[in-house]
Amino acid sequence: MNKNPILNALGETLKKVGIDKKKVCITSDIFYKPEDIKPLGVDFYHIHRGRSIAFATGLKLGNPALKVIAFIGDLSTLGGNHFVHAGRRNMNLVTICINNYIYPFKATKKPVKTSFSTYSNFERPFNMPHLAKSCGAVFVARWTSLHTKELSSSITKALHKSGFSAIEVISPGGHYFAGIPDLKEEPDLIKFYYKNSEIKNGEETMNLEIEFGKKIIVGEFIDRERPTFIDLYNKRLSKVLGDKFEPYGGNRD
Amino acid sequence: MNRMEATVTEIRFGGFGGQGIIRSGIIIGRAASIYDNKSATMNQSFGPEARGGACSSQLVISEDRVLYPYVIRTDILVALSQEGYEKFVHELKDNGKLLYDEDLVKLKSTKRIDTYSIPATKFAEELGNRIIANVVMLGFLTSITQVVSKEAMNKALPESVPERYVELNIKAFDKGYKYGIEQKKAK
Amino acid sequence: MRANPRDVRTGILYIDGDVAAAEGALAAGCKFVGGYPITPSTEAAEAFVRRAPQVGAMFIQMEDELGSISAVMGASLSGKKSMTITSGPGFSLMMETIGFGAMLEIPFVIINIQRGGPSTGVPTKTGQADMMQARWGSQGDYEVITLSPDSPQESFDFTIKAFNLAEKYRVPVMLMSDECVGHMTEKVVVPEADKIEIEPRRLYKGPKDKYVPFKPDKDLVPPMVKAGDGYKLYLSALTHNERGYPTQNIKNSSSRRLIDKIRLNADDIIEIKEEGLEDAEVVVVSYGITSRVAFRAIEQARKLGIKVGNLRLVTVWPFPDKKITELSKKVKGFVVPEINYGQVVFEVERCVHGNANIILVPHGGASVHNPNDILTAIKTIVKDKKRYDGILEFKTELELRIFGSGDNK
Amino acid sequence: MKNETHPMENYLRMDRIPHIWCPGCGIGLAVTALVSAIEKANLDLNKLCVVSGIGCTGRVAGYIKLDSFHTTHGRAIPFATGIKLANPELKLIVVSGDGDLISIGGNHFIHAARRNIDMVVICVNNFIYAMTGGQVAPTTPSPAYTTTSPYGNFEPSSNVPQIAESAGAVYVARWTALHIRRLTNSILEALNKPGFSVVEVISPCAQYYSRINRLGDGMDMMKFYHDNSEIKHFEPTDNLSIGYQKEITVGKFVDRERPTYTESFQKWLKK
Repeated sequence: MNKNPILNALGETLKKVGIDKKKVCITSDIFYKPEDIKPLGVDFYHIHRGRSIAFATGLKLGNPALKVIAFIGDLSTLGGNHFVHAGRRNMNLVTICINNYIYPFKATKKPVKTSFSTYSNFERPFNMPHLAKSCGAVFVARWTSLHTKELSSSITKALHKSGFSAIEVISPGGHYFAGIPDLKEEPDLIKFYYKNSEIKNGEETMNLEIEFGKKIIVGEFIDRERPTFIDLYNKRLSKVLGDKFEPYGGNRD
Repeated sequence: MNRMEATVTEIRFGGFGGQGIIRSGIIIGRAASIYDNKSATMNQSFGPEARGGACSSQLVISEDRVLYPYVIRTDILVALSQEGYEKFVHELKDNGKLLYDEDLVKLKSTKRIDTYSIPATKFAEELGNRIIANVVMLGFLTSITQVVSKEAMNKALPESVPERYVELNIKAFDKGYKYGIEQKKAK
Repeated sequence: MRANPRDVRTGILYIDGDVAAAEGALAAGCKFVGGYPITPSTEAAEAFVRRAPQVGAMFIQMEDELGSISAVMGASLSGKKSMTITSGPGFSLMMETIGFGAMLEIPFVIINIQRGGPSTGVPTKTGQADMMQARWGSQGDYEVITLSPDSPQESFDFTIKAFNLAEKYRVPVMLMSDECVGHMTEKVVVPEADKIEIEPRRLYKGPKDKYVPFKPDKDLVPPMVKAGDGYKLYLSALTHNERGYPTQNIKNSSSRRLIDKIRLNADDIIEIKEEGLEDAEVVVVSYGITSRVAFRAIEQARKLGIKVGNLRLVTVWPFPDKKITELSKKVKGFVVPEINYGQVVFEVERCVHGNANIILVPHGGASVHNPNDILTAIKTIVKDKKRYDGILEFKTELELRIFGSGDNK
Repeated sequence: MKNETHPMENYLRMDRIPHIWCPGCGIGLAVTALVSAIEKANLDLNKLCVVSGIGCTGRVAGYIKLDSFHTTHGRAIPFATGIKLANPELKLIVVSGDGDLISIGGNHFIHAARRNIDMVVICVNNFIYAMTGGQVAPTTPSPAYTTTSPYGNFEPSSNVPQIAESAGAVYVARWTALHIRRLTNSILEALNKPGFSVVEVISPCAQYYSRINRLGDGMDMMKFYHDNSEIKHFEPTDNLSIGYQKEITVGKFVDRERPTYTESFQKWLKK
């Protein structure tokens, strides 16, 4: 049992998913400790901030036989562009966006403070599922980190899909916080989000904005088919070059 | 700055984008360096200046290794546009050779330099495609200046153009070459 | 190991330096390029992408330079020889990831076709002012290898060499070319594949459960494994120990080894081309296109009876400290021409230890030196009886014309 | 004739004319529309800034006689953000190309839209990187040829209005370089609207995109726009992707209200 609920869900998934664990690689711009990662039995790459998806793109193109899961924690700052373009290309990756953005909720009574925004946060967060859908993701879901079973099931689906999948996980990291009167402990906060969520599978992504005082809508929203980058590459090049072209498969040895 | 190599020929091509100005430099450079066993360094204009409007390329041919890669005082200027002529004629050496398309360039002065004219674009049109005017000019250049051998050009030309245009290009080259011989005799 | 005939376009080609670098990469077995358009390097990417599908290589034009170099990191760890192609502004954007690559000892090559700067600068004209940035542009302490070609032929040869060094030492290797070489078209001889020596990936061969990711071999370089081979890798660019696990104990980390694997192997890595150094009274130290222009001045000086030695830095980093120090004890002085206002010349000064005079022949970029300027600098060294402190900066003919003689002599 | 002046002389740096754009290029038309809109908007010219990135369209800032900034590649929007936040009185106009705004600048684009920073972004989309000689762009439709897609582009292309809408822009429109009057109106509306507005201008690139793909010159492209563009106001942005030589849907797609960054900031400050 992993202490981190998301890694825990991922561990459960990998046990049952029916994919060779050897071929699974995790890239992440969030730091996870070796002892948390080792039990998963997969390759793990801790990438500098914001470049997890770009790195994962290289890993996947370097060896298309790999199943690459890209954790991103910093979509809200550095890596947004790679997300948008990997979605457009339909790069065959599973991205798990850890949303630790800090929202003001009614229950907290006072606005939330972070070290950067001393006057509390007035910026609006992304509607990540909507952005993911707009840029072309084939599978889009959102859960809080306490929706272990649902999250695990979504990751399973994503791993079996071919194309760009985006799963948003609402999981505020406690140590980023300062000055929330009612919610001092991290688990409390996660529970708070869990309680304030509502499952609406298939909801229009446009309506998934996380707003002050409203429930967070979670669920699976998009599940569609689009040819992946490598599919399109092979199709186009075979068409133009004919027999001269050997479909790209990387080193499958 | 003066070029210190004695055995160097510097060539400048001036014209418009789309006239094959850069390709001309490549063909002669290839002929000289691969088949005539000399050294030839080709440079071209880049950036906004290389688009749509004016276009130029420069070629330094030497018996030894070309050390300074740009032209300093040109021996030969090939002008396929009025602008190409006006912009570069000043860098021609005394008694340098100016080769130009007589329908596209109007000379302002012939002092100091040797001039050779050819209706290259007209010839190209007669052969069926004005796009090969530069190759007519290359034939003319080869016979007038002998900076490369005809044999080398005969080998380099087919390698430098799409296969289906090889025959047309050879015709164009020969046309220019012959015209050059006639002009030389006439002089 | 020899090159794969499928990858090598054997023959005598007439191509520019950018294309030659792309051909060199293909010949070296490069199978992945992540790139982004930037003048004057784009021709290299264009040449690579045309050939890529026929040799089983992948080219992806990423959304920016941050993306392209990050993808290169991933592809290299997947087992593909990988590179990116860029110029000044893109090179600056890549810096963070170059440090990442150095830290995780990822073999990869960067082709930097330098242009005039700073910032957007003169995109279509030449410069050599990224040399210091190439060395330590990313944060922290690390070593890299750079090579500087002076012609399309060398662009081809040195790109192969760059890949070989990258694989051998698991280090970022940069081909510090420039616009002049990149856009210059010349004859390039591409040999038969079996004449091209290729360094294979340094793969770990021991038992799977005994693999320790950063445990070095005798030459201080650790062997690698590929992603997805079942080694349960844990790689982090945090300061890490042999296992790859984060540590704050610098003594147990790889930090020192990142430096040592280059410095202690410097004799094997450094390549210089020297000529006429035995009895030289003046030595011209140069690299890249400048060394070619400088050679014209050297020839001329010799005709005047001056004993000039020629020292070409093929690898600028690591720098040939020992060689320069040794020479400094014998010669009157050094002339260092470079297309910037003084970068590598400070390295020369460091190694000369005040033993000889040094004249910098600077150049603001957008063109190459006038050989006459270098010749004048050579003559000045010979004439001078006095020993100067520091570096004497030479005013070129052009600068004199524009700014007057000033207080420099 | 001597006394005749160029009608746009007050707005252009006439000393820098002729401009560098090739014959048949549509960027000049976008500039004309922008200048007309500025003229109609009747704004204080001293409070207007034009910011451009790198590329052909990046040169726009260099020709407009306002406070104008030619910045680094992809960074026009964050640069403009800085100006706006330092002095909220100023009106910011960002004019740049598809490569600059959507590819390398994509992150800034979506974040500025998310924050709803008050600025007008004019994205001139010519489907290609023209300044560097014709490389594939995220907007290049499949299977168009470019120098880095020599076998035809196989990547799906970006749908600029959709990205803008999903990231949070309050005003999104698209016109071709042919719809000069409507384009002018859209820019005018955007200038008068607080918040992040995006106006996409589909523009011919006669020198690279058209030449590589054999689509004729600028006039041929204009004719193509004439025959193949359809005005559909408030069309859902999902339907706005542009296929190769396929119909182009133009119009005003989004016009909504959201508090701008500065407004939200002020509100929080008061709290």
